[in-house]
Amino acid sequence: MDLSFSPEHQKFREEARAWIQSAMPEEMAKKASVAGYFENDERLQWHRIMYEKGWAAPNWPQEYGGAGLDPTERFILSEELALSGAPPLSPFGLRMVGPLIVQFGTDAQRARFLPKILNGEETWCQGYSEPGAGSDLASLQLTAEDDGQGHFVLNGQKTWTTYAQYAQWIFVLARTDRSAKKRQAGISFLLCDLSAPGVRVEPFLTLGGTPAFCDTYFDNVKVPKENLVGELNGGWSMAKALLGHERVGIGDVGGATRTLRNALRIAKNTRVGDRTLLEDPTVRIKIARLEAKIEALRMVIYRTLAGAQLGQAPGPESSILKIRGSELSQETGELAMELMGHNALAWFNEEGVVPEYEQWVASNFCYERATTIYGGTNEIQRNIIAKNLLRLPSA
Amino acid sequence: MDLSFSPEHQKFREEARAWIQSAMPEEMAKKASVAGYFENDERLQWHRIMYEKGWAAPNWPQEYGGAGLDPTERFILSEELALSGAPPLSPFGLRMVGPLIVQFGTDAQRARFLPKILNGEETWCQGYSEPGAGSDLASLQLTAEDDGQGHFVLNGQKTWTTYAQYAQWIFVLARTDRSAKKRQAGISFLLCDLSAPGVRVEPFLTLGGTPAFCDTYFDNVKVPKENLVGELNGGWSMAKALLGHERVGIGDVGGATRTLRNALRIAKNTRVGDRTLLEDPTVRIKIARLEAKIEALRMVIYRTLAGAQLGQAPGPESSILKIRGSELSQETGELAMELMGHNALAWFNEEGVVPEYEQWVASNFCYERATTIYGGTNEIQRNIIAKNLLRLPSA
Amino acid sequence: MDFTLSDEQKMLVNNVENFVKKDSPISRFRAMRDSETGFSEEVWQHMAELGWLGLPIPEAAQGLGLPFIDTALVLEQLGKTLVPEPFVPSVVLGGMAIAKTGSSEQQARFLGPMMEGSSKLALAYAEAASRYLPNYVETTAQRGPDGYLLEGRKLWVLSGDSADTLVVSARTGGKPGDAEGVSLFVVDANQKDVTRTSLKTIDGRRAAHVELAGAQGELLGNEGAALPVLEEVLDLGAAAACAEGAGLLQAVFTMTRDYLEERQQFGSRIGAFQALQHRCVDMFVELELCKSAMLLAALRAESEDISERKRSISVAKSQLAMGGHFVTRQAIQLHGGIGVTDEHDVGLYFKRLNALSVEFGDEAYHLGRLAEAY
Amino acid sequence: MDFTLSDEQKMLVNNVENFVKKDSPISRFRAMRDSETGFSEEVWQHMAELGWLGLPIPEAAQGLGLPFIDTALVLEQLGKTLVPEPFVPSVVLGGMAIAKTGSSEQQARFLGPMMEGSSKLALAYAEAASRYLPNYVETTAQRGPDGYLLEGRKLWVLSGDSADTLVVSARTGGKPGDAEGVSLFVVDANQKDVTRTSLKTIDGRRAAHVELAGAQGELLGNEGAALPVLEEVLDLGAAAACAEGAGLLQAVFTMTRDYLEERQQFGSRIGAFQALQHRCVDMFVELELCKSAMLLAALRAESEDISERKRSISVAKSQLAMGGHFVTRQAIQLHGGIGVTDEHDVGLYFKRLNALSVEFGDEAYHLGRLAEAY
Repeated sequence: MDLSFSPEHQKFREEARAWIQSAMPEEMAKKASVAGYFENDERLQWHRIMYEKGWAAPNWPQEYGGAGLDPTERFILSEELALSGAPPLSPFGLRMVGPLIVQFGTDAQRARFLPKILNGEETWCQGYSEPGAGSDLASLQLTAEDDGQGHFVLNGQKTWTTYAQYAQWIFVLARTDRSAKKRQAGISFLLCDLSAPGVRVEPFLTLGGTPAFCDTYFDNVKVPKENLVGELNGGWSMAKALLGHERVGIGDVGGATRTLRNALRIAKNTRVGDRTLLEDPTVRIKIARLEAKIEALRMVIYRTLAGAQLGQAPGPESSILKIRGSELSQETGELAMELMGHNALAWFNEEGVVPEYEQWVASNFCYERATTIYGGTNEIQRNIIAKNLLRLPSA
Repeated sequence: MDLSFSPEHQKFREEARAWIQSAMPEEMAKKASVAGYFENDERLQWHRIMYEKGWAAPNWPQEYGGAGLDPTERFILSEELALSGAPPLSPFGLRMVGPLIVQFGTDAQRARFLPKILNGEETWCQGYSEPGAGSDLASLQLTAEDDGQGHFVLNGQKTWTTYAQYAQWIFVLARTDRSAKKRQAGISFLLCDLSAPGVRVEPFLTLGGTPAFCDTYFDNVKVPKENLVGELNGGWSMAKALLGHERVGIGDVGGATRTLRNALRIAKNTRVGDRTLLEDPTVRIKIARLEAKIEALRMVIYRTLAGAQLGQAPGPESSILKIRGSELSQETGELAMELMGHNALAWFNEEGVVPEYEQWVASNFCYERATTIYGGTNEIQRNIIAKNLLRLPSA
Repeated sequence: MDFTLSDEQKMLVNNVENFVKKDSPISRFRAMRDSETGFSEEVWQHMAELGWLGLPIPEAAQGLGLPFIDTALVLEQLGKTLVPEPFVPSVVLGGMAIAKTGSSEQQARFLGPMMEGSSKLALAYAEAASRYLPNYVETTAQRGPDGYLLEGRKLWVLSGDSADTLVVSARTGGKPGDAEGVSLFVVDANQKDVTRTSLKTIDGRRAAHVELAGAQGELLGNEGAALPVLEEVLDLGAAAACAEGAGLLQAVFTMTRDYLEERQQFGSRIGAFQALQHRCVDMFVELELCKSAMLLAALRAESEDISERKRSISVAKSQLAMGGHFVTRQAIQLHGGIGVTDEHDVGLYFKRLNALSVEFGDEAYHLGRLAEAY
Repeated sequence: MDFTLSDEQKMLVNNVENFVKKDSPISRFRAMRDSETGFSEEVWQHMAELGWLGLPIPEAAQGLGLPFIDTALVLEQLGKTLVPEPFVPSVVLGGMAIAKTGSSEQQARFLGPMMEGSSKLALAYAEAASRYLPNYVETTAQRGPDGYLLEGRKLWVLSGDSADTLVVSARTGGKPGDAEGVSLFVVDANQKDVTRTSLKTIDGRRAAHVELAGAQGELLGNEGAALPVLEEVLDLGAAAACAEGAGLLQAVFTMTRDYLEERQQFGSRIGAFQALQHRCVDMFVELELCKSAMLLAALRAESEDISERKRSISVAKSQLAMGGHFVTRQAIQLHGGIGVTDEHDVGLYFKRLNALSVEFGDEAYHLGRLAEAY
């Protein structure tokens, strides 16, 4: 057994870190250093930089433009990106629909869509959730009727179509067979151009005050039949596979680590009378407790990763990553808020009202409430683990 | 609104406290001051002292020997007793079967049983749980068959018949009608002499290493029919009423308060290098957090109490007492253990190995795991509150 | 002990309840938070007319002189829909500071207009290094020919942007951290040597950073002896936060319980799922504790026994933080996706609770204060 | 990174697993805890014959010289049925202390018999005011004509009652708390100036308080320079506790999961109740974290980078305390009534976890040590 990264992997980490530092434009680096909120054009700018480097889609097969990295290198890259605070690339094309098209798409679909996902020319969003179908995705109501003229006609609504306002395409789960007996049957996976007539996107603010969410409405929207991915009425299994991808969230402690480092910075720089906040043993122990929790989870990730490096499927230990990773994202943000004292009151004021590394803490803290909800709530995760892994009896 | 106790009630508190101090024999007082474990004869001794004072059964009607105290006086008395560390009187006669006989018993039963419960001549134990019927009491299997000669004949087993080895009588729930459709029907409430032929009591140790628990076996044990309390096959509603009594646990913060005071004492007297443990801010804050939790719960008790003083039924706030009270009993014990450091390793050694106020901490800490289980597990409590109080939908 | 409301209290609570329901549903707060001051001048005047702004102000100063519990009962109702008018800053903080320290003349001059609605007060005590400590005052006041001149920077003055009159703590002697030497001053917020930066806060309200560059101040009470009063007023603020918090938590709890009953997933109402039921019960436990603790705070806020007052306030305020964070965070979790949007009201409660748990000392501060007795 | 076991490791684990299943089920521990020493001399000899007592001892001292992870893997298996023989005190603490400090002659003299099973070692470091600090040594050692004479009182020496040879920390210079001046000595436990009180511990094992009244001691290594080694050995002890804890938690988790599947109440297997399912999942989460953290501890226990070693050990040991308390407490809760009896095995695991979380520093100590880097 060996806990250290190989010399090659250590070298890769150093290179990745150095490249990220050098590749980031000055303004972006400044925001990254204080975990700021990136605008869409900044995210696209970084996408293009990553694309030029060949790292936009580390998980793709090399023939479609993947980075040709092994699992550990991919992990190192994602960890270094998270720690750097670089803008996160939109996952909907690169990590979700892209791999799906690779796996289930036709050659024509691959040729049409993959290159533009890779180079950032076309941005995607995800059309899964509906107002009445959140945790219970199988109850979705968006209909796709065959018009007999080569199209599916979409009618209905999707919600939490994150960043749809900036996207060109959306992938949706739609009901193509309303007579199917099982609710999961009769659902298909379709690709829809957001500029098609009848599509309406309405952004709304998140709890963090950022414009990340949208409702997307479909009013007789025509989708050419060649935009069906996989089997007709066979969308459910593909959707589940994707959710699995989303759930692994293997890089999650990168964000928590970063937030905890920021908390430490806040404690160091916050004066309380004649001392700093960090001199308070109760503060030190709170930081240390989260450090211990993060490092313990990091070891779980390492175990998963070492397995992946050997080509093994993720073991049972990986099932806890989403639950604990999301909890730690929240707990680190909660601690940062606590340490800020009165500054935790600040909400989208001008620069200088609070130190720059505190500027985005409250917004992030609020938004992070979503991490225990999206990609399947933690309650759903527990149901899944109880049933599939622990094999506990069902009611 | 007024948060203070009336001058009369304050006076009662002072008197009660002074009397407890003066009435307790020296050896007992010493044990009480360190929250020690009392042997059966010590508990009986204190019972007799309380009986002479007229305070053995504060909740009973005065005509049967109750203390004639109002609800607030009863609360004050129970709080002062808990704080003093005096031996707890056996609740099975005084707080459980006694009130039940008062309410549902015949005059003959009252005359036969109440006086000896009151003066401590006869000690009781409770025969509710069975190995297969814990939380789900309605599934009990102890059978009581009518022998046509004036007896019920008991066959089966009860468990957690706490202190049965010291008791003369047991009250049992037994199945008198096996054909009843609803499981709760067909159950009767019987009083059984433990010296009757066919009764076998087998004590076993608790997690705390004390001999509090017993299995009690019944092999063709004859119970005269006059020992049926209430209606034949009508035992379930009475049993539920009793469980309610047990659940209120209104004096619970007395114990937690006492344990927290002991934790404070441990922190004051434990040296860590050149300082005391109490000089460590992280320790202080842990104690303070539990103090805050206890005091918040004490206010809930006060609200319940003030209502009772006005003759009102307990409000919704009282439903949380069992859950939070039991949690605090455990959390205070956990803290005391933590503060003891290596001394938390000690288990039933001779005096002097650890300070006397640490002698019983580990045993109590272990035994206190039971408080979230007995009288209906906290999970059952949550089910009840969810259904009856919050009226959440059922599956 | 007696926790029943008097007829007068019942009527008062009833009036506020009606006002909240009819005139100030949560939608009004939602609309106001994007306005310049975050509240409605019209509603403020209405509150003045109803006499609410004089509730805790002593009769000697022409207030109603009611015990603080009455103010707390009002705030509990106002908390239910997050009524945004600056009641606490103007009445409880600024108002009570002047009531407890000002001469009769000062009380008449400052409190009269405040209660009539023509003047708004605010309390400026926090500074860059004070955190929640009222004695760590670095702002100074020097006696000059025409009164005192104040130099320093006050932070996070609640509703300090819309107030015309500030009550400011400044040091007339001693060094930061000393108990002696802290004085309170009335400062005209509109004078030229006062510079205010209006700030948005997480709960959709406003505060101000206040720069005092030789600003004129009028001494309240005895020079250098104001710390005990300042502590008392901040404890009133904490008790007010507990009261508003209790109402807030009741509202967000009810909203969540109702959502569990109404929301369908997997062919079932989600409130039928045992794991969510138990979570809801745990929220209820914390809610009841916060409600009880708020009574403790309100009834002891004016206790003459200072250590008893501080202990009660600190118990209640740390309970509010512990219980309130749990309840509001779980409220969002149980609402699922819609809970993390700005559209749904549950988030408004979540954010307000965050502000209430910070203001007048957070959990760690109050636990530390409790531990001072050990 | 690689977490696969080598063939040798697999064989070792397999051997221990078989031993545990066949020769040391939990019933053996239950029986042993009421015996005089709490363990079986026969089993101890068997362990010696199998070569286990030399696992981490360097080859130079005739041990197997295997990396500490191998010892951890063995302890993980032993933890599953709470195997009570004094492996950690004798091999990991006493043994490794001598291996790291003793001369070749001393190693041969003390470790040879230990590995053969004819001598047992124990480490005496804790004192009345030391809590978990190895540098707070009040026991003194004075150089006399025939070696050193030790004066002082050592507490909670694990298995100190049955050991014949003690490794004792004592001060040859400096004052309590100093890093310099701490020395380690080998002390014959049976000499007349050593008085031992045998103690029962919560986990059914034994320890001793040791009174040293001018006891003869033989210096190990350089005078006054032993603190780094003592810290290293205590970190090995902590890593051992994490390893044993991981096995313990796996066993108690499986026991609980199986109970949920088997126990019927309300006409249903209780494992079908969602609230209990989720609790069980939360236990599983903590179990996995403890298992992963134990690997971190074991693989870094011998790291040459001392700060990396300390950090890894402290992460794992605090995770063991946090996760272990949760898992074992919930294991009892989910067992219900039978969980709080001395009859059921779940309580044995609960108690042992309490001991493991105290020994070699509790959660607070290790979090404090983590924070030293801030």
